[in-house]
Amino acid sequence: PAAAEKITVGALRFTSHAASFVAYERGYFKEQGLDVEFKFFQAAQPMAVAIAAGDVDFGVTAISGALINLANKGAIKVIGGALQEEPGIDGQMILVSKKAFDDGVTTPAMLKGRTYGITQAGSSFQYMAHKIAQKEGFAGSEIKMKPLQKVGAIIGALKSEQIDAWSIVPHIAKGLAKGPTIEIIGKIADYIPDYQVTTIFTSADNAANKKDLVKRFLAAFSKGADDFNAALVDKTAGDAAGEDMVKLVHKYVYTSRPYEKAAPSIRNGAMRINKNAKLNLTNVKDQLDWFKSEGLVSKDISIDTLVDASFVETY
Amino acid sequence: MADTRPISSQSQSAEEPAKTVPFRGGGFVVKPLGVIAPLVFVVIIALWELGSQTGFISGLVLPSPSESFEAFRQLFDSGLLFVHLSASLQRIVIGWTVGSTLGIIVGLMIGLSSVARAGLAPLVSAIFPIPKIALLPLFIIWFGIGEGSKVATILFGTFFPTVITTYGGVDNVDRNLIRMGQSFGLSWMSIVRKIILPGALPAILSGCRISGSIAIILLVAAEMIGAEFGIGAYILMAGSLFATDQLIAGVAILSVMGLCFAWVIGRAEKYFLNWRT
Amino acid sequence: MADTRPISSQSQSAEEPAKTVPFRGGGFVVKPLGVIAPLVFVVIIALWELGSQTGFISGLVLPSPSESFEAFRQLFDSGLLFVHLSASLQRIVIGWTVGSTLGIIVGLMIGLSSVARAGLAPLVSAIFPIPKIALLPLFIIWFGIGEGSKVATILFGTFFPTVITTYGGVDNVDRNLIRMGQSFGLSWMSIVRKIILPGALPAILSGCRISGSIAIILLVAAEMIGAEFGIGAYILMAGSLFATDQLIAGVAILSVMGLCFAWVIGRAEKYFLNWRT
Amino acid sequence: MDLHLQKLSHDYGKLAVLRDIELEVRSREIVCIVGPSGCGKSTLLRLVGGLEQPTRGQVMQIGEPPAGCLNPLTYIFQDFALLPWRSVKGNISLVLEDRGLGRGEAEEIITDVLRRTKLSDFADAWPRQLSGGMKQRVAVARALAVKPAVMLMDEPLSALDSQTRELLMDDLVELWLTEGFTAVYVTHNLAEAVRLGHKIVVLSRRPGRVREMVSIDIPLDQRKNHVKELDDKQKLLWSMLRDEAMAADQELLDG
Amino acid sequence: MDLHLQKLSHDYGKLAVLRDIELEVRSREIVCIVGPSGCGKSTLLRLVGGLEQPTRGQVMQIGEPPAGCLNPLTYIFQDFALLPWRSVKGNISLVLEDRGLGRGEAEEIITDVLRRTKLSDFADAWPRQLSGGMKQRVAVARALAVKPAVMLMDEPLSALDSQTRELLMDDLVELWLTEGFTAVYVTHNLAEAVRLGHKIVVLSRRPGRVREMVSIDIPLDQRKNHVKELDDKQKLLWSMLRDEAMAADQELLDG
Ligand SMILES: Nc1ncnc2c1ncn2[C@@H]1O[C@H](COP(=O)(O)OP(=O)(O)OP(=O)(O)O)[C@@H](O)[C@H]1O
Ligand SMILES: Nc1ncnc2c1ncn2[C@@H]1O[C@H](COP(=O)(O)OP(=O)(O)OP(=O)(O)O)[C@@H](O)[C@H]1O
Ligand SMILES: [Mg+2]
Ligand SMILES: [Mg+2]
Repeated sequence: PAAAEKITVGALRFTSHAASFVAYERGYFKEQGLDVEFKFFQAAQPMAVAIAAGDVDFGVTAISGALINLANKGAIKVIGGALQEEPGIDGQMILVSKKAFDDGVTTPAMLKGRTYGITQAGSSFQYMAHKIAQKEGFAGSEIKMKPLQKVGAIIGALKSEQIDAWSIVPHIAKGLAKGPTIEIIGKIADYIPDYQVTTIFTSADNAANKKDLVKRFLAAFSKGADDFNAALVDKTAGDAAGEDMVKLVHKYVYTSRPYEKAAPSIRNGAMRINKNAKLNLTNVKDQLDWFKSEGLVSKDISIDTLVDASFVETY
Repeated sequence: MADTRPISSQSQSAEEPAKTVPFRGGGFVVKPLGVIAPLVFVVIIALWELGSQTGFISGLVLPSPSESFEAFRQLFDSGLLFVHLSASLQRIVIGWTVGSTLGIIVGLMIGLSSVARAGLAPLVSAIFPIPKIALLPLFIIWFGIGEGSKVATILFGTFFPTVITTYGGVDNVDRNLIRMGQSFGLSWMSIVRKIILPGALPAILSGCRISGSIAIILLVAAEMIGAEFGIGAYILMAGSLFATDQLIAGVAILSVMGLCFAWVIGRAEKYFLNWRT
Repeated sequence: MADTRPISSQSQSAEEPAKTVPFRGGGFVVKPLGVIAPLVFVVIIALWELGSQTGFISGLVLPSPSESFEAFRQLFDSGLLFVHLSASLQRIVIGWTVGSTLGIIVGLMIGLSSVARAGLAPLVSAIFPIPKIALLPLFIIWFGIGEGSKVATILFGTFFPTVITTYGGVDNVDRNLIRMGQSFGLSWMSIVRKIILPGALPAILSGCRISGSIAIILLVAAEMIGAEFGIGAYILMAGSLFATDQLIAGVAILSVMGLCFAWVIGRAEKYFLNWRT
Repeated sequence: MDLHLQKLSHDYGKLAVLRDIELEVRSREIVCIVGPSGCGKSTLLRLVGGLEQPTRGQVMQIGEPPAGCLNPLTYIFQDFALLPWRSVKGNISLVLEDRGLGRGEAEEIITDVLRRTKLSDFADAWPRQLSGGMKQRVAVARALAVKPAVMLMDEPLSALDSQTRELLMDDLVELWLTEGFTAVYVTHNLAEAVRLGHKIVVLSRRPGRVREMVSIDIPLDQRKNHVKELDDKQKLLWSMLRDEAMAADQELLDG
Repeated sequence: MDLHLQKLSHDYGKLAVLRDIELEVRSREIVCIVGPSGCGKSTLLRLVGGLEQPTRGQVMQIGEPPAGCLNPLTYIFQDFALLPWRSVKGNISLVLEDRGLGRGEAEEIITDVLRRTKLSDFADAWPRQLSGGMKQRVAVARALAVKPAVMLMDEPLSALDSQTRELLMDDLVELWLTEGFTAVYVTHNLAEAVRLGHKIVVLSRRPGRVREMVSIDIPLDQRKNHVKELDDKQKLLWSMLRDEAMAADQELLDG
């Protein structure tokens, strides 16, 4: 085969980005003739900008206002789905402070009139809160959003009982609920079935002009995802494979902690990564509509501006 | 040896070249040239607009000034501008005033007392470099998610540079003048107030220029914590939505705040330091 | 009127109270007291540990020093400490050096030339207050996601305060000394190098203290952009995982960096400013 | 109030500056100090004024300062030590503040000392706008303002032209006659010394020791009528100093 | 090199300082300037040295400076203007750098001028460690180092004791005899003026005008033998200045 094509993949050091790590470590990218170099970011937004600027080719992140606006500027396209909420598998959880819990907020239905931690207006946290309100039958604006920018800051605020509620990925939620000050009162999956948490995206240029490259990337990525799902989500591959997988992921995530400490967090954080990068277009549309209804993005952005559905199966 | 005092015959003949003594003084004094500053801004903005219009500057991340101005107009029309501005100004004014005042006091202590210097100066060196952003979670615990933590962020940010410039200024006060004060039996307090403080004032004002800018910078960090309104919150929002026109509009508001602040300090310098050449 | 010059009989009688003239000079000179600084740190850390142990300080957000030290030890054992440190140090050293040097040059220009002051000083006032974090997207576009944007963040952060302190220092140089230089026909360059620069040096060094701390603070912002290694990246990672022990360990590394930097500046002050009392 | 300097010695690091100065300054006495440049005269004044601590020996103060005196031991600095950020008036009012004087009283004192030093026109000028002599006069005015019991004057008239100096000397004589202050007066001008001094102390070159002490018994207000005697004294002093200088030169040649 | 001051006038803002100064300074001539404090003597020197621009009139420089002279018009400042961050030696080497002198040559000049001002022991001292007179000697040494064609001296010996002053004056006479420099010499000491001046200019009180010009024809190296004549000149000058001062006092009383 011809010399491997060099591409750059943006990543955050989270378990949710594990599919790329697996594909890299197990040579699936090589198989597709891709010479991958990772670029690590500390936040999703700079990664999106880097892709728009052409410094990075592929990335995985949640649908955010920034992503939609960048897509609207013709810079990027969503090409597939990654992390997926799924009933039966631990997904994002709804947390409340002990004080609120004692105060009667024992189910998500009681969140009406309570404060809710989010990173930013327009972040996925606000989307989740609004979906809870919608299903429980009150207006989203009746949950008081507190933008706190950083997950760490929200945790601090929740622990010190300055906000009442929050929702977060399972391994963090479980870790927090072990302490005396935080209670779990529900699951996001109950409110947003098939929530497409993260998506795969690339520059609009790649999507339009290097379709072959995109396909090869997705193929390798999916193979990594399959391994990951089998080892840690469905646990069909056996304990040894699970162990191997955790070790592999530990090369990238929680690197500064010893293996024994990192392993439980990695295991708890495992959520399904869609097979064949299938994309839940229905949910993505719902998310886009929500952004529009909140006035966070322009009303005339169509789903086609955001998503290029030609690469993967959508539903 | 005979005296060789010049007599007229020895004096230079009339044909000798005569020229005026060249002027070599002057200079090294900076005079205000009012026109240049606005010109510079106009030129920069015009070039930027031109660049955007011709596509030389990609609209991807840097919108044209006119787009940003449009975003600003929308903000203005929505009536939110003044809500944002007043929220931010209040935080800055309180945070900066308290931070600078404490900074000057601690700076004076470090500048005046060996014990305070030995104990506090290393603490300042150790705490100043800690990024406020990293400490946000702690700030929330300590100061809550209300105005407290926002003001505290700005306060901490302005405190440290003020301490450093103040004690630098105190160190630089002419010790002879202090001895003079002592020889006239001035009290310690008088010496500090009338000799050391005015002597350190140029450095303190220059420190205020810095701390003022830092206070404005920290608005964004401060308003990360549960702020609904404020220029910083507006910028954060624009940033997270990647609405670059709003982002630039917000940043421009910060710039204008910085210019106003610099103007005030400039006035203060004119007023307090008019004894200098 | 007759002279009333004292003669022995008029002089004070032996019973008059005699005392030594009170010493009123001295003071206002700060001497190094080496022991206090380490003591202060030890006491603070001990109190903190005690507070954590007794539960007075909740482990909620502030872990105990021993936990943090444990996290540090893990970092050390993993061998990543030096990877992080060397990555960060390189960025800081380059960014700070270039930023300060440019800052001193521009500060001198603003301090020396009316045109430069009129044109550049307002620009500095306008650009300094713009938060680097808000500009990260632009930095990515301009400088890419490699070392360029990281160094540029630090460079910009240190440039502006240095400019301000430098021109403040230049303004404060005694104009008489400059006239002296001119009267001896020193070249413009010599006057700047030998009179203005040394005269502004105390202010410049005090500015370096500030810009150094700011450089360390900005590590975190700089390493938001595609940084794999670096103390800032480590802290960000810890923050996003809410690993407070690692967070504090990272912050402590920054503190130590700040202390080392302050020590270096202290040495430089001793060396360059030993002509002061 | 008398001063008694007892075996005063001072060193700056390894540099021996003063050695065993033994001197009595009686109340209402003007003691002039002359000596070669760098021999320690200013240092001696600083020791007497309590601005520096002697390496050995001590300065005793015997008796209480008279009432109404705001700052018993007042220094006129050789380098003027004016605050550049205060006007002429402000530099004088500096030493009057915190003394419980009424505003009117302080104002009066300032006007008076400015008039006496012929600076009334420059009350609002900044120090940088003054000539050398005018700065020195501000320093003198400031010292006069606190009605000192003992004045420690470090070449207080050196930057003044002869006629201004003459006038200020007359002023000092007048002041001494009416108020009878005590003074330690460092000068390089032997004419000044014989004109004002009750006692003239000649210091040797560094390290400064008391080389000679000359008393002049002519009352201050009659000295103008005794030009001849004073001239003789001046010549005597001059020859002593000359010897000292020559000895120093010799030393240089030998060493 | 001659200097010709033509109808020189200067104002600081509204303050008239100098008026219509007309003066010729011939090559190898020492012109002494005396006048009351604040009359504009330092200002006049600054104008001559090109450090300030006259409001009206001009200073002409006729002829070229002699070869080997590093800084034709050299100023000795009344307030010394030493760089506090350079040692005594460093303050002198400051004015020798950038002149293309070899290191050895500069070193030689520095050693020489320090010896002549008796500062050899203090080559490495900081200015703050010097006595007033020593600072003044550093300023003199620095000026001598550049071998000036015209020296503009603003009370260069005022802070010195009489014998050091005497020695430095002898030194100046010697220097003048061997090298024949030109000088404008501001002084308050009439004895200095009659000792060194070929011409003595008496300025009136502010605004300074040339009130009188006195020439002394006795060659410099013979003045010690003409004590009587010089004494008379000095008395003459003194009476002129006295008149000026009395007129000023009168004005004050009237106005
Ligand atoms: N920079 C300045 N700004 C305003 N006025 C000044 C300035 N420099 C000097 N003057 C004024 O000009 C006048 C003359 O000053 P100058 O220094 O020339 O006097 P001088 O003859 O040298 O006096 P002295 O013998 O006391 O040194 C003084 O009244 C002084 O107040
Ligand atoms: N702060 C200091 N540190 C070190 N040495 C000093 C200090 N102050 C003065 N000296 C030295 O002490 C000696 C005496 O200085 P002092 O100022 O007392 O002399 P002086 O008699 O007043 O001379 P002058 O007549 O020139 O003013 C000088 O040799 C000087 O170098
Ligand atoms: Mg002295
Ligand atoms: Mg003068």
